[in-house]
Order: sequence, then structure tokens, then C-alpha cells
Amino acid sequence: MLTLLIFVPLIAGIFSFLVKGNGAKGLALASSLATLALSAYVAFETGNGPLGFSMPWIPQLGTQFSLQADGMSAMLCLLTGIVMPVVIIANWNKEVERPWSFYGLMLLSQAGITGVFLAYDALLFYFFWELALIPVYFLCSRWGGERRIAVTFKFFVYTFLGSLMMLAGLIYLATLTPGADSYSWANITRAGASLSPENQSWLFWLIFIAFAIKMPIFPFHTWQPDTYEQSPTPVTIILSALMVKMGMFAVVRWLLPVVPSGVAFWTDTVIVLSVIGIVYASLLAIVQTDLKRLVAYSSIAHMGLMCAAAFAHSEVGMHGLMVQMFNHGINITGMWLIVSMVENRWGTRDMSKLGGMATSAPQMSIALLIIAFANIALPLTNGFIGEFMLFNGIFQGASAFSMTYMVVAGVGIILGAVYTLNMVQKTAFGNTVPMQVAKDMTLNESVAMALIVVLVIFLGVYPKPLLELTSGISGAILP
Amino acid sequence: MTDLVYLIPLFPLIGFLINGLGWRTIPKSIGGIIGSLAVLASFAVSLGIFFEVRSGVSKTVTLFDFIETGSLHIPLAFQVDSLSALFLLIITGIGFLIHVYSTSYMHDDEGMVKYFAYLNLFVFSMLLLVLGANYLVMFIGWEGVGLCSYLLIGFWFKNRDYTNAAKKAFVMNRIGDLGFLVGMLLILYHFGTLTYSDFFGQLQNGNAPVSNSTYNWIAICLFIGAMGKSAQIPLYTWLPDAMAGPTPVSALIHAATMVTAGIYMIARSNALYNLAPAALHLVAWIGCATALLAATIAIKQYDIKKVLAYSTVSQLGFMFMALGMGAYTTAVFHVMTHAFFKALLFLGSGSVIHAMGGEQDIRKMGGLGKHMKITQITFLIGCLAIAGIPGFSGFFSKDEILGSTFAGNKAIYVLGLIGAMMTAFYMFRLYTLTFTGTFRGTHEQEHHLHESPAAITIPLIILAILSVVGGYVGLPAVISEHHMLGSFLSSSVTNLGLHEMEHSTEWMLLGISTVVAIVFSIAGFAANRKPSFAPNTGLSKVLENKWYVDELYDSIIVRPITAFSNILDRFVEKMAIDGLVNGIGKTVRWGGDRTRLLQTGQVGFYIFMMVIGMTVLFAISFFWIG
Amino acid sequence: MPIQYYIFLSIALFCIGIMGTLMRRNAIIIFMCIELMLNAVNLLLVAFSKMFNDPSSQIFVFFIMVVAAAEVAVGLAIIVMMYRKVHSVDINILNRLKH
Amino acid sequence: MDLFEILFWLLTIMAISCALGVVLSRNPVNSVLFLIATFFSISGHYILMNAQFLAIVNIIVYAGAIMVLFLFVIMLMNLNADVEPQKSRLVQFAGIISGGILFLVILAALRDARTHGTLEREATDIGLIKNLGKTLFQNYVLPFEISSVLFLSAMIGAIVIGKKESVHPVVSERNPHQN
Repeated sequence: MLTLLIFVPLIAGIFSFLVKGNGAKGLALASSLATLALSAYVAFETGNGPLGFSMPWIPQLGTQFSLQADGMSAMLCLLTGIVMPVVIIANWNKEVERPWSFYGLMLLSQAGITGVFLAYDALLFYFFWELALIPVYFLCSRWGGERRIAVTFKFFVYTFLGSLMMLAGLIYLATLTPGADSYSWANITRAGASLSPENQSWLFWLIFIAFAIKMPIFPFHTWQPDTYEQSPTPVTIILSALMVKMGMFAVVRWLLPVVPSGVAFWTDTVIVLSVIGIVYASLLAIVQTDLKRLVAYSSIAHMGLMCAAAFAHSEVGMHGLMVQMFNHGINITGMWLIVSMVENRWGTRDMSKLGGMATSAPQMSIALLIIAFANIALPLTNGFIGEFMLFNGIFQGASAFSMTYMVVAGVGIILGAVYTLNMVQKTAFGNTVPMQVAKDMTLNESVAMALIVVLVIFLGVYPKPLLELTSGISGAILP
Repeated sequence: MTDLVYLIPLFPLIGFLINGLGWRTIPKSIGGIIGSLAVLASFAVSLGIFFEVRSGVSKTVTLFDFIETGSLHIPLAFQVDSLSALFLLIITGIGFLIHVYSTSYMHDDEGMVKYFAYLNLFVFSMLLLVLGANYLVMFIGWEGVGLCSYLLIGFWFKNRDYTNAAKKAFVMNRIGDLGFLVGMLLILYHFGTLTYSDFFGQLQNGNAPVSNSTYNWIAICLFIGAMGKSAQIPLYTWLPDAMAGPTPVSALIHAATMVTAGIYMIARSNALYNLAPAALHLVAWIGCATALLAATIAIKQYDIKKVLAYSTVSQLGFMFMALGMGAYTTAVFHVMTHAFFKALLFLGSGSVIHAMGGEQDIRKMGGLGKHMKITQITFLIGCLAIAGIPGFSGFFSKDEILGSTFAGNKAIYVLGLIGAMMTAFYMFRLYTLTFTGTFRGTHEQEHHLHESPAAITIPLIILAILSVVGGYVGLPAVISEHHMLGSFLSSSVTNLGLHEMEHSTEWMLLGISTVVAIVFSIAGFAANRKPSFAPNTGLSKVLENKWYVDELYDSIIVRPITAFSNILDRFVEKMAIDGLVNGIGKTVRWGGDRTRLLQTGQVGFYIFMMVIGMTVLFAISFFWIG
Repeated sequence: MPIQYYIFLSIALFCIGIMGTLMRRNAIIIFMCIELMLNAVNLLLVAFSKMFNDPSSQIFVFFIMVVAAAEVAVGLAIIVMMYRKVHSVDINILNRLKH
Repeated sequence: MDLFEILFWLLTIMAISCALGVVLSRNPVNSVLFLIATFFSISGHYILMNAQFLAIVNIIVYAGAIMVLFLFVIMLMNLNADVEPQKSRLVQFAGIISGGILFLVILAALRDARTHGTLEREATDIGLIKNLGKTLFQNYVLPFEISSVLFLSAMIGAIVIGKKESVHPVVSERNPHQN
């Protein structure tokens, strides 16, 4: 079952290169819907305990093809399963060059992302981590904007540098427990925990840098706004809704339990960085005029909050983190969909040239409003549940300064309201003449958007399914 | 009946969904009817609950678990007791009148169905706020009303100033909300629950392992939330700007209901505030300062709605003064009477604006009484009520507030009295300039002057009646031993320490406020019989410009933040961090460029280097290592 | 006959080959010097084979010759082609690697 | 000094001097001839060490086949002392110095290598075709076969590289924009 989850998109992705013309789009949609069904089934099954799968892979290296889906993995797979069809549906009418390779790469990257969420073996994890990255690199550098080459190169080098350091750290850990499964999660964590606190504290950075770049955490974030800006929007969605979660997920799965003393030693540093990042990114978002950059900075702010909660070492925060990973993925997808619709219709992302969408495209504006309010965590949208729990977690954290952290992070939500409402005001409101002539959402866009909006509100009103799916994980992670 | 409490928010929610989903297909009149009926149905249920609660029923109705994780357990539950029942009545009752009023007032607007959807959503959120059985549900409603306020202030979204006002309102509310959130988290951290009954139970047992300063901090954090929502210093500037919305919205949200959320919250948390004397002092002084500041500004405003807005801020200040004295029921009493007469005044001003074709400047009005008798009379009743003329509702509630301050803090009493003076003065200034004298507008406007239709006047009349009689539920102790409202609320809210006063003192206070109200009403009337609108100078100019508070905020908060952000964007982000990252790349490339020059491309040179390298390696391996 | 003699001889031949490659610019001469170096190694291998009484290293010499023959065929072809292109066998002309 | 030693020294002196001749002679043809002489003296060394088979193969393959190939190529290009490119004195000097240093370094390194290793004078039969053939086809049959593939590919490579380019015209050298 778990292998199917990875291999369906993988095989569909490979096949996609063989399909000529627009058939690739249909193939991609079919595959992604199948994955959605599979991931929903997996999520349902994990209610009865984690699913596992294991077979020998490269025993000489001490690595196994070992997968495991607990609530957190299942939830993130479900997120992947939801986001992919939404992206494909929303872009159904948009012609891309060489659709076979575009959709093929998308599916390959989906396979990689799913693999990351499921891998229970460090080397396998690294393998999927890179498998997810490389297609995205090609997607950005072939279909991206004007400055794509320089920007994607920076993105690639940046993340790859981090990955290599992580690989070095994992190899070091694996050498501590020789054997045929020295890369398995259990052995890695045992090896990590057996190290002295000094060793753990440098090993922490070796591994954490990769995740910090991926999330990204201030000050490792500069690849992100550029890359989001230059990538084609479907890729941006994958990047910000899914790949960013890879970093967060990896922190929870491959960092916190692996070097507990190192984490304890650096907790305050990381939380301070995250909290600075929240305020910093929010302040920067206020002065952005490009929609994509604004959303990019807002994403950095949100990830900062999640990262702070991840390190706050409290059960509520951890649970909130799980929930928020899902919710942020949904929200940011909606946000990008709106941005791409705006860009497709009016050909610009410069907010100073936009305005009056509420007159010409009221449905789009309503969707924008709902997503925007989810973005600033208004109650009864899904964003609120997560952020409330995150704030709660940061507040109840083990650190002596948790109150300060929480209040400073809270300034972020005020600034969040400022930039989000600025964006709403400048795009939807006002009365700009060129924007009067445009169509509202087309059918496929409405379907994609409606799915997102329904999820936003449903999970905001009744978060119980999501909470139950991930309950108990946090307790298992925190020692 | 109390089991059916979920119906109360459900009806407006249904109304919102119908109107919101079908806002382009539903005809205007149907949308209005749906919206009004939804609120009427809620009102009916509220009435039923009210009568049940009167007989002493207090109950918690749990719908489902909202957040459940580990030790944190927050249900979506409703609390039905006397306090919430009273607020339910105010909200649904006045809400219904305003809906009816709106069907006529908004009839020419193309977004009318959307408007009703928003109104219903607002009522829904407000009901959630007062019904919640824990702070989280209150917070949901709390932010929900903020959202609706945002939507309705920016209802005419094509106007940039209006949307700016909406944004300002939302952001200021957010600042307060952060305080609320911190307060909630503090409660959760120290008491492990957000449910009122658990929390207050722990407080009353007195065995919570918490220091006094913690109580104060929690109370102050919650009060910051109330500052934002109830427009107190320093977060009050959004409320006057919020007058950008349609007038019924100003009546409903920015006078009668939403702004009283802060009062409700503190009254609800009375058990906490009783333990936090420092916080109570802060509340009293902030309220007092707000009451005075807003009253001074109201004296020199020329926009009919702005005057009312500042009077709202001022009256809210009075309520906080009462809360600060621990006189919670008094504050709730004033909330109720204020809801009646302020809604009346706003709706009356709406009627005037309607007649004037959108004109809001009182310098261009005058003599309107001739054309619109009902509006004039009801407006006058509202003015009498707010000014505190004996016999009208405002008199009783305001007198009770002043009485409590007299017992608690004489300084605040004196300041409050000055505030009451100014209230009487500016209200009658407003009345005089609007309804008496001669018309100062254009001929065209004069030609169009007419009395508003029944859908507007009937709510006015009902509210006028309520403004007169509303005060008799809380007669002062010297007149009647039985304080109806106080005893009704006693099951959920009681005043801190009953300040038993001598009857003579009480009579004296009543006398003073009566004299003050009457004298300054007449003064306000007389001073504006012959208006002259020369440009203001000196203090008047400062008052007309609202003490330049907006400008102050702009220059000490908004601009520095924007400038700082720009600096961050330009220097830190682009130059420092990104520069560092790109700099590393550039250094590598530069180094590569230089190293590349070693590669001459001459094969001979390569061989030469190889031989030398070989020699060196041999030498090293044999002489140093081997 | 001490093994040193052969070692020294081989080294001498080898170093002469190296000097040749360094001193000359004619690609063919350089090529020949490389052959000389190969033969120096071959000689040493045979000497060791004799010393240890083991035929394997002679087999190795045999293979070296095989490879050398193949190498010469390809290498000379390259030189011929190069000559055809630039009408010279001067290695100093062959500095295209830089670009 | 018996005959064996005399032969050894004779061959050694001949090999080294001829090798120097390869390097130093200006005329490429002379270099080739000197190299052939060197190979002959090396073959003589082989015979001294009872490696008769290799000695013969050396003469046939190296001195015969390979060097003839060199000679042909030199003649084909019509190289002689006049067109022979010369490096500058400085470079030549540097070449000699570095070669000499390498020589000294290796010499010094191997000076105190095992001294007891000596070559027996009496004849051994490992260098005979019979023994070598056995070893070759018993232990090294796979490399042997693979070397045939190497030859084949070298042959094909030499033909492909050396083929006249006019057989298929090179398009890339023409500027496509002019067409």
C-alpha cells in the first residue's frame, strides 16, 4: 500500500515522458486522483496503528527499503494527495510547453515528496529528498520566469549544500551502528542519543541546516522569495505547500528524536531565530509590491512560527504543528491559485497596478478574502486552530523566555493582518479601470478553489478529524 | 428551551449562508426579508430563554469538541445564564430593528443581499461571542465580529478611504486580540482550562497556585483585548473612522453591540477582576481618560456620524469607569440603555442622511425638524436620554455609574461629571444644528427633504420608547429598593463590594447630575442657536483635528514601521543576507577565474607539472613517510 | 647479479624518457619517449620475474606490449590527423585545451 | 668479470647511450633508429634473463612493427631536422634538471631497498614459450581474450580517426547563417 503511494506517481511520471501531446495532463490527473484515494485510505488505516513496509535494499550499505506511515506521515501524504490534483485541475486550461515532461517532472517530484514523508530509513529518506528536489530544479529552470537560471541555480546550490551536510551527518550516525540496517530510524536515533552532548550539538547543526534551508528559517531564506517569484505557479505551489513541509516534517522525524541533547542545547537559539524570522518576514512582506514575493514572505513568517513551536518542546505545540502543516499547505495552495489567476488575467503581479477585482471577478474576490483570512488565522478558518495551538505550545515551552517569544511572535500576527489586508485591498478593492475587463473563475478553477475553500472552513469549524489523525504522535516524539 | 440555544446562532448563520451563497441571484427584497426573519427567529428563541433564565436556570450546552489534544480540551459549548440572556436580547432585538431599518435604507444599493449576508454573519458572530462557555468560543466570536466590522466598514469597497478605515479597524482590533490571546494562554497555562465554570470555580475556591501579580497580568491582557474591541485609549481611533460603513452598520456594530463586547468580557470575568485590583484601577482610569478625551473631540466635530461616534467612545469610557469600580451590573445596565439610545441616535442620523441625499456635514443642515417630525422627536428623545435628563433611561444608568465612582474614587467622579457635562453639551449642539434654525444646504437638497418611510421610522419609534422606559429596570436605591436588573444578573454577575451610601448623599448626587445635565443641555442648545462656522483656532482647532492623535500614530508607529521595513528590505535582505549568499558564490567564481589561468593549455607545461608533482610525491613518500 | 643493477638501469631509462618528453616539442618524439618509459618498466618486470622465479610478471609484460601496440596505433592516428589539421606536430600549438 | 657481466655492462651502456640518442638527436629519423637500437639492447637483457620469448616478441612487435609505424609516419609527414621544433634552452635545461632530480630521488629512495635480492645466473625455464603459454591460457585467459577486444577497438578507432575528412563533409565549420 505504502509502496503504491510512491510508485503510482513515479511510474506515471516516467510514462508521462513517453506520451506525446496533452495526454500527459490526463495521465497526471488520473495518477494524482489515484494517489489521493490511496492516501485517504492510508490515512484512514493509520487510525488503527502505523502501517509499515520493509524489504532489503542495499544491505552492504546498511540500508533497507523501509517505509512507515504514522498519523503525521499519513496526514502529509494526504496533503500531497490533495494538493496535486488541485494544482492540475486549476491549471487544466493553461497550455504549457512540452506538457509531457512538465507533468512528468511534477509527478516525479510528487513521488519524491511522498517518499520523504514515508521513508523510515535515513538513506532512503535522503534518496527521496533529492528525488523531490531535482525535478523541481528542472521545472523551475525550464518553465520559470526571466531570471530563472540564476535563481534556480541559487536555489539548487543552496538546498543541495544543506542536503550534503545532512547526508554527512546521517552517514556519521550510521557508522556508529554497523549492520544491515544501520540507517533505520531506530538505529539512527539510538546512535544519536548515545552521543555525548558536545557531539550532539555540532551534529545538530549539520543536520538542521538542511532542514532550515528547506523550511526556510531566517537567515537561510533568501533563496525562497526569488525562487517562488521565478517559478511557474504550479511549481511554486509544490514548493511552498509540500516541499517546505518536508523541512518541517524532517525536523520532527529526523532531528528532534535523533539528537535530543543537541536540540535541548540549541532550542533557544532556534526559537529566537524563528521568532526574529516571523517579525522580519512580516515586515518585509509589508513593503513588497509583487504578489508572489508577498506570499513568499508570509510563508516564511508562518514557517517561523511552526519552527518555533517545534522546538518549544510542548505537547500542544507539537500537535498544533502537525495540524498547521496541513492547514498551511491548504491555505498557501489557495493563495497561490489566486495569485496565478490574477497573473493569468491581468498579466501582472504588481499590486500597484491591480485593483477592483471585487467588481470584475467577485467570486475570485470572495475566495481571496476567505484564503486571506485563513492566512491570518481568523477563527473558524483552519489557520486558527493550528496557530492557536502553536502559540499555546510556544507559550508552554520549556524555555524561560517562552512568554517573550510568544508575544513577539504575536506581533507577527498583527503585522500579518497588515500585509494580508493590504494585499486584499490593493487587488480586490478599489476601482482600477483595466481590471474591469476580465472573466471570473472558470469552471476548473472554481472546482479547485471550492475544494480548498471547503477544506479551509470545514477544518476550521470541525478540526477533530485532523486532530485525531495526528493525536499521539506528539507524545511519541517528545521524550 | 435552553437546550435549543444552538438555534439562536444557527438562524443568522442560515440566513448568512442563503444570502451569501445566492447573493447574485436572490432579489433584494427577499434577501432583506430572509436576513430580518433569521434575526427575528433568534430573537424569539432568546425571549424564550430569557424567561426561563429569569426563573434561575443556568446551563451549559456542549455541541462538540472543538480542540482536543493531550491535556487541552476545549469544547464548542454555549453558556446560558442571565448575563448572556440579557445580551442575547439586546443583540437580537436591536439587531432585528436594524435589519428592518436596513431593508429600506439600503434599498438602492446593488450589494444589498451581500449586505444582509454580512449583517447576519455579524449577528451570528456576536451571538457566539456572548454565548460561548469558554474564552475560546468567545474569541471566535470576538474575531468574527472584527471580520464583519471589516467587511461592513469596507462595504463600499471602491472607495480607498473606506477600505483604509476597514483595514485600520481590523488591525487595531488585532492588536487588542493579541492581548486577549496572551490572556487566554496565561489562563490556560496557569489554570489548564478556558471554560468559565472551571476557571471561575478555581478562582472562587481560592486555592489556585497563582500569585496576585499573575491575576493582574491576566486581567490586564484581557483588558487590552477589550481596549481594541471597545475602542478605549490608545486603540480607539478606528471607531470614528469606522463610520465609513453604511449608517445602520454604525448603529448596530459601532454603537449597540460589537463595541460592548469588551464590557461583556470584563463583566463575564468579574471573578477574575475582583482578584486583580491593580487591573481594575487601570480599567477605571483608562475609561475615565477615554470618556473625557472623546467628549472633548465630539464638541468640535462637524460630521453628524463622527459626533455620535465620539460620543460612543465616550460612553464606552463611562462603562469602563463603572467596571473599574467593580460595578459590573452598572456597566451592563449602561450597555443596555446605551444600546437603545445610541442605536436610536444613529438610526436617526441615518434617516437624516437619507433625507439629505448622503450629506453628513451638520454645517449644511439645520431646520430639518420642519420636514421630518418623527425623526426629530425620536432624535430629541435620544439626546435627552444620553444627556442624562431625569426620566429618561440614560439618567438612571449614568447616575449609577457616577454613584459608584463617587463611592470608589472621588477624582474619577469629578472627571466623570465633567464628561457628563460635555455629553449634554455636544448632544444638544448636534440636535440644535441639525433640526432647528434655518436650512443651510443647497436648494436642491431642500427640495428633496422628506420624512423617511415606515421601515425606517417604526424602528425609530420603538427604540425611542425603549430609550425612555429602558431605565426603569434599574431604579436607584433611593427610589426603589428593588433593582430589577441587578437581581436578574445576580446569578452570574455581582458588583464588587456594595457601596452602601447614605440616602442623603445619593439624593445629592442625583441632584448634581440632574442640574448638570439640564444646565449643559440648555447651554448646548443656546450656544448653537445662531451658529457661525468660522475657522477654528487654538484649542478648538486641536479638538476639531481630534488632538492630532491619528497624525501622532501615523508618525510614531506607521511611518517608522514602513521605513524600517524598507530599510530591512533594501539593506538587510538584499545586501546583507542575500549579499552574503551571493557573495560566497561570487567569491568562488572569482577564485575559479583566477585559478583557471594556471591552465595554460600547453601540453608541455602539463607534462612538466606532472613530473614535478610526481617527484614531490616520491620525495614525500620516501623521505618523510616511508 | 644484484637486482639493484637492473633497478638502476630501469630508472635511468625511465628518467631519460621523462627528460625527452620534457625537452622535445615534437609530438612523435614525445610519443617515442613514452614507449621508452614503457620499456624501462618492462625491463624491471622481467628482472623481478627472474628474481622471484614467477612467470606472471612476464605475462604482464606481454600485456603491456599488447596495450602499447594498440596505443601506438590510436596515438599515431591522432597525430596524423592533427598534422593534417594544423600541419605541424609541435605540441606548443596544441593549446586548445585552454578554451 | 665473466662473459655474463661483460655482456650485461655492454648492453647497459648501449641501452642508455641509445636512449640518450633518442632524446638528443635533432632528426626524428635518427631518433627512431636510436630507439630501435635501445629496444634491441633491452631484448639482449631479456635473453640474459632467460626470457627468450619476450625478447623475440619485443623485437618483432616493438622494434619491428611499432617502430616501423613510427618511421612511416615520420616519412609521411616529411619531418627532418630542419622543421624540427626546438624548445628554448631554458626549458630544455629545466627538463634536464627535473628529470635528473626525479632520477636522484628515486635512486635515493631505492638505494637501501632489499639488497639480498640477486638474480640467479643459471638458466630457468619460466621464460620459455611452453611455460608462458600455460600460465597465459590457464590463469590469464580472460584478460587475453579481452585484449583482443582492445585490439579490435584500437583498430577501428585508428581507422575512424585517421580517415580523410572529405569522406563526410564537416558541416559545423560552415556558418549556418550564410546558407
